[in-house]
Amino acid sequence: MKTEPHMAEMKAVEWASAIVGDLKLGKVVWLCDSMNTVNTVTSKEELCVWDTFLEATIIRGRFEANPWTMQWINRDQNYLVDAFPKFTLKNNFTFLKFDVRRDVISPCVKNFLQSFKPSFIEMEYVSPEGLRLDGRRPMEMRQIRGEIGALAKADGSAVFEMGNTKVIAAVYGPREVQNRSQQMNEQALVRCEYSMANFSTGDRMRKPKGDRRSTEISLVIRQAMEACILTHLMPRSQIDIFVQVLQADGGIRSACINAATLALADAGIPMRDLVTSCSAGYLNSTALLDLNYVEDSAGGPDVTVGYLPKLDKVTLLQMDAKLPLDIFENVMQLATEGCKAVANYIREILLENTKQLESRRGV
Amino acid sequence: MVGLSLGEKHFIQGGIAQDLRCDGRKRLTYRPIYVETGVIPQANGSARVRMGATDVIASVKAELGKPNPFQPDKGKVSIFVDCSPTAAPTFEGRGGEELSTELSAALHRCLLGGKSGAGAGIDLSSLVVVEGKICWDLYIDGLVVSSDGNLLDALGAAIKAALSNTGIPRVSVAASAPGDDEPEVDISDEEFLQFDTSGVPVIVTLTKVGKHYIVDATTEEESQMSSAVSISINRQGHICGLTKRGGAGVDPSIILDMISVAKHVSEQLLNQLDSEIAAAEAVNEES
Amino acid sequence: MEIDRIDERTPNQLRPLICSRNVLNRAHGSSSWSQGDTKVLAAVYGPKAGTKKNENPERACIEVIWKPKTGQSGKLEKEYEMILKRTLQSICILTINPNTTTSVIIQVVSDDGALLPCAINAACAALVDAGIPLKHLAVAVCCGLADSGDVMLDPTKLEEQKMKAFTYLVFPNSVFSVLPEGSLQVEGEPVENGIITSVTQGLMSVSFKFVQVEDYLHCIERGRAASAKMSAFLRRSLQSQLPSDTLKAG
Amino acid sequence: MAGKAGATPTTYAPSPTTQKTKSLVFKNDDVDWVRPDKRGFQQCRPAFFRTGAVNAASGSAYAEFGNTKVIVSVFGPRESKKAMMYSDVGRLNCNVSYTTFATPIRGQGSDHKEFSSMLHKSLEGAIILETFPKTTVDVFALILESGGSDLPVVISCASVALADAGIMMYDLVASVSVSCIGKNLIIDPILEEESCQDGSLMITCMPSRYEVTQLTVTGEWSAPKISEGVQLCLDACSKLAKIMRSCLKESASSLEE
Amino acid sequence: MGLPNVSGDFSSEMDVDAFRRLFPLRFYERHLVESIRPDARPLGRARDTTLALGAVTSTDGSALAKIGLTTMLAAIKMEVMTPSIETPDEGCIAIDFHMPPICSPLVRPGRPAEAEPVVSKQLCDTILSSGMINMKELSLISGKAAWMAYLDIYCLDADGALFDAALLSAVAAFSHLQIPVVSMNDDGRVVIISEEHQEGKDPVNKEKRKLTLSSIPFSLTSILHKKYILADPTAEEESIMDTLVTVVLDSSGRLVSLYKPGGTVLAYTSAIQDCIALTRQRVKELRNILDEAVSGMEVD
Repeated sequence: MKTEPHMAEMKAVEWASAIVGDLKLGKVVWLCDSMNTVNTVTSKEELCVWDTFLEATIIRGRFEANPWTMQWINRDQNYLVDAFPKFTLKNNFTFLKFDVRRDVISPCVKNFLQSFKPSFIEMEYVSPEGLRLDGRRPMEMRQIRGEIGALAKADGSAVFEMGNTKVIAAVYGPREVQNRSQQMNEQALVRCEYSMANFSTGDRMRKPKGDRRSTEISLVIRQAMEACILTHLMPRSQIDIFVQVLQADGGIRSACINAATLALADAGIPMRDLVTSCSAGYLNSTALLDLNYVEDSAGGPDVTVGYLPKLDKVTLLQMDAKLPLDIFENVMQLATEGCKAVANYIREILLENTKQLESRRGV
Repeated sequence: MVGLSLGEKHFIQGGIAQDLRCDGRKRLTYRPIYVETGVIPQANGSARVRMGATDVIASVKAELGKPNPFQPDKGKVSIFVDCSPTAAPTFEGRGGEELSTELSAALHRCLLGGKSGAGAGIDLSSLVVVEGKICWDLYIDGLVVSSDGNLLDALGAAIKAALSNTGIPRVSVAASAPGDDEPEVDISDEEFLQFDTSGVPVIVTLTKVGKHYIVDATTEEESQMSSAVSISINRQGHICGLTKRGGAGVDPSIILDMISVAKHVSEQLLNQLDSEIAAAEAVNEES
Repeated sequence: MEIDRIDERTPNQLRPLICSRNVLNRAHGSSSWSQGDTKVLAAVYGPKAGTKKNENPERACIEVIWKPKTGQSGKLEKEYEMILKRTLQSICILTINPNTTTSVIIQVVSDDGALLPCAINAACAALVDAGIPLKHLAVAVCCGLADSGDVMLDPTKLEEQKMKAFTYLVFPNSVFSVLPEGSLQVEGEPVENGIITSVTQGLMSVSFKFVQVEDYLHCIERGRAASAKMSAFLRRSLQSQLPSDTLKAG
Repeated sequence: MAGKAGATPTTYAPSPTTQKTKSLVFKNDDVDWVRPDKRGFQQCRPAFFRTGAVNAASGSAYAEFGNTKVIVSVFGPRESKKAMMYSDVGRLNCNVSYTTFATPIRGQGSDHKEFSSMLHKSLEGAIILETFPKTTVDVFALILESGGSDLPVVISCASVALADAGIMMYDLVASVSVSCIGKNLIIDPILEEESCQDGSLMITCMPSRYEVTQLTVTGEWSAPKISEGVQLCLDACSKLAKIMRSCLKESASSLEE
Repeated sequence: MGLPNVSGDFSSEMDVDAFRRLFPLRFYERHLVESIRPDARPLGRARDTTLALGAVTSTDGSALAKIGLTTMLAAIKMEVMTPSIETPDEGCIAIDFHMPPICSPLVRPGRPAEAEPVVSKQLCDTILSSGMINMKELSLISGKAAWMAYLDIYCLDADGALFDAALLSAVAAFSHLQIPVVSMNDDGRVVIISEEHQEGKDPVNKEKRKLTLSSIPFSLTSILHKKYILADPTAEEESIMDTLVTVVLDSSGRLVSLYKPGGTVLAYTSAIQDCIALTRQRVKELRNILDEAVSGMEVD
């Protein structure tokens, strides 16, 4: 399905005019940035557009029935007019039919939706048929993929993908402590640095390093990994975990922890158990597993769980926003189930990897 | 950084002198180049290039902006390189910054031509939407994921591949008053314009070890260099930029000789790269 | 002569002083000092081993960190840090703990004029609380100069803005001495008349003849009188808390 | 950083110059145009060097090429930073910065990282680092006024300052750049010429040893043109080195007296 | 350096330079007794001072001041701003003092010197509170456009008495300042009119090309040490004796600032009066130097 900008505009106006008509608003001044649309709607002459003939007729009918006027507005002031119907248009018509490509939602639309959503309309994250924006079921996880030994130079490395989120992790160590003052005589020093590539997000980031968010995530990853590494076996040494986000589409923390686990296993660092992580959220009165970026930025609760599958213990639990206790339990349970699924997958990869190593060495 | 024993050093130097390097290559042979395009779906164009253990990703993002008042008929291109700590622990924190800025500056010099824009690999005037008012700003981001020498050539190749992969949305401009500073534009979601990347040069780095120079040096070989010259050369065999690394002095005639060697190497590299890119694009089309 | 002040003080009247020591648990010494609505918290850590680069290792080093009420520290804060550091250096006996650093951290709680003097007083009390060896105490006052040429002590922020000039003065406290009267005099003036620190802002007095900087001298005179009162207060407040210290130690 | 106490920096618009586009002057490809300062294409600006500009430094020099004015101070050899590991050769540390008023449009006066690393690369091959193991020599440059060819001037000036500080070197380092405008190569370009150049070539070399320590090229060049540019620069470098040498000789003889 | 011999057994054989390094304070005190300083100055004498105007051509006003070896380069760039609503017909001055790493071995790149913000602030306070510049003269069109004068002072060589040299260079830069002729174009932007062709547009500031500087401030820093007062100290003197007093007087004799940040020596009334008297003398000298420099410019 091919949509010309002009067609999109007309569809948007048609759609919006239906809503405005339903709301029975009186005098409405419409602002539109497309001169063509304005001309088509306001002109009294015979319609001569074929691609949007239907829309144009409907709109004209509604405009005649109501005390509405339409004006042209400059591009830089029209986000509000332009963005909202366009986005919703895509949600209703095209979104489910195509692969979700985040670049389709331009940043201004995203900002707009974030700032105006509550006062305007309840966004629909789960369709009546029980499908999410990217076509998943509420309890369905995105495609996950892991790859061990992605980097030749690191002691251990891994790539982990959850849907469109893609993270690369490298482990260096155990090795001599670089900064003598940080050396610990009883256990190994675990360090972690998280960084995002400039191109990882939809709108280009300018200052990726050392901001508060990345410091916080570094800390979360470090704490989660430190809890499972048998640090007491490697006193006076240092283990560095570097996590690089290549693509960000929600669930970054989880993907980072999963990648780090794989990389640590690849490096042969002794661990109590594999830490796996998954997130879950709660939108439209439904618990959703493994939120993507759009769902994550909806502002609803987002529970990230780090889980030790063999010990059946939770090592990390984070949530923002508020949630009734009983629902929280459900959501957390869902996230934990996700963790278990990830754990199974990770175990499979590791086994596969070990088999390969075995065959290489043995034969 | 590279801890090599005296014996290893001699081995590397001796191998180069005998035209048989540690990994079996000759002095002027590149490692196999693997190109993957479209690796970053959010970007307008992207590519990943691997040469041995060197692994880099380049992405191209286009944003609408205002042209420089001194060059109203040209778009803007900027190149940023980031060295991920995954490549080496020394890049942790701000540790990679120095190398990043050096690589960014070198790429800038090698790919974007002179101040007036002459000799640029990308035709800057093709980025203009409305002269003096709207143009595309291209942000080229390079990320070094793994490093085993010859980063500059790899990044140059990755950027070339990413540019071939880049589609810039078609922009239609509505008629507006001439005094209007921000004319009304409509960005198409479906139609994309491809770049002509035949003019984008390749970068050939010749590393001088002892009396000889080698291409595509690994980290170990780089640690033995006295100096290295990176030359960017386009299809016509014209030099589009040149930088020298390493402080040791070199006789001018040697530099001129290096340039002619690089020119020779670049022809093969260009052909190889072009076929790799075409193959990668074909894979993309299929999937 | 009588000028109306907003809070109906007389020109020579200071705002009520409150000083309490040992207000912070983890610091080696601390104090809070308030003059009216201006309140400053001072904490002292140290002496710690080693001095910073570019400092004389043969003497004790003092480091001052000024934390503004809000925001980041800028030029003003850096200047205050420098003045405070030099002022404290002059009252500490630096030869006792060579190659050590004592950190003084000043946190502004609220600013209603005469901030720097308030901070100096707080820092001085905190140093005493930390048991840092001092030659003598320092007492700081702010003297404002109205357009009419009248001097007002310890102005509030509102008053400071209306003044044509004001000056911060720091004096040593009066020393009780067993030595015969006059033996502690320097050039015919008692020790407590010497100025440790002086910072002025705004234009002062046009003078006609050779050495006549009347306004400034006026300020000094009034400042000295006030500092005597303040030093008495400081001494009292430091003494009153001593018994508790001994209790704590025991 | 507003001057008025408490006042926040208000919006300020730089005053634009008259609407005469200077770049048009150069754009013609014919050979007849004249350089803004009436020099010949292959004529350098008069160079002036003076040593001992900064007394606090171990060695320093001031250079003035037309409107380009720079000061370089050399400190050391002195103790390396504590974090540095042991090294049996000396270290060179370079820093180049502009004053806020150096450029036609007021800048931030921050460090120029690219120039700093270029300066480092240009000098490191000329200094006998083995003569000061474990220690660091700091070369700091400040560009007081930018009048074009800033980096070559800084490099040449830095080598004079190093000589003034008594740091052992194989040779002086002289640096010259040429701009390519249309078909012409012009040497030692000024700011206006640099802003509309099609390409540039900068060489730093040790003239007596006839060795190139640094070479950068931007823009599109054919191979013969490169060798022409290189030759042009090398010739100018050796002339420049003579001026630098005579300046050093002068200051040495004035010391003896 | 004909220093009469030193007491003490081993120091008598010692080289003067070595003695100076090992016992700097004793070295100085020995000089002070003789009322002379190691650089052959009497205690109350400032170092040779020179002033050159127009050192940087790319600016609207600049000056290079040298007091002894201490060298300061000050330059002013004029930019246009929209004046604030409270003061629609006043311009603004922004003063910044920089100590680049070239000026002293103590300054390293990336770490600004401790003195930088302090001197910056002091200069700012002094210049603004002296009332030397009438901000109204910086106005272009009331409420719409006014000048923002960016004054940047760079220390090129630091050898004591930084504030004195910085203030002198700042004041000189202001007296050298030539405000460009400008007019308002159709877009409401202020543009410069070149001297040769003035097509149509009327300049908005035909008369106000120079600032009238009333009551110019000058300063003198002195060291108090025991009963001695040393005017205009060098960096060495500042590092050995720690009590500094900076007095700023304006040309009509008013006290702009008396700055004594701590120090082991207490200042009594007589010492303060002596410092002020020294400053008064120095103001006369500096004024002559400034006048000469300015008139020298006008002749050219």
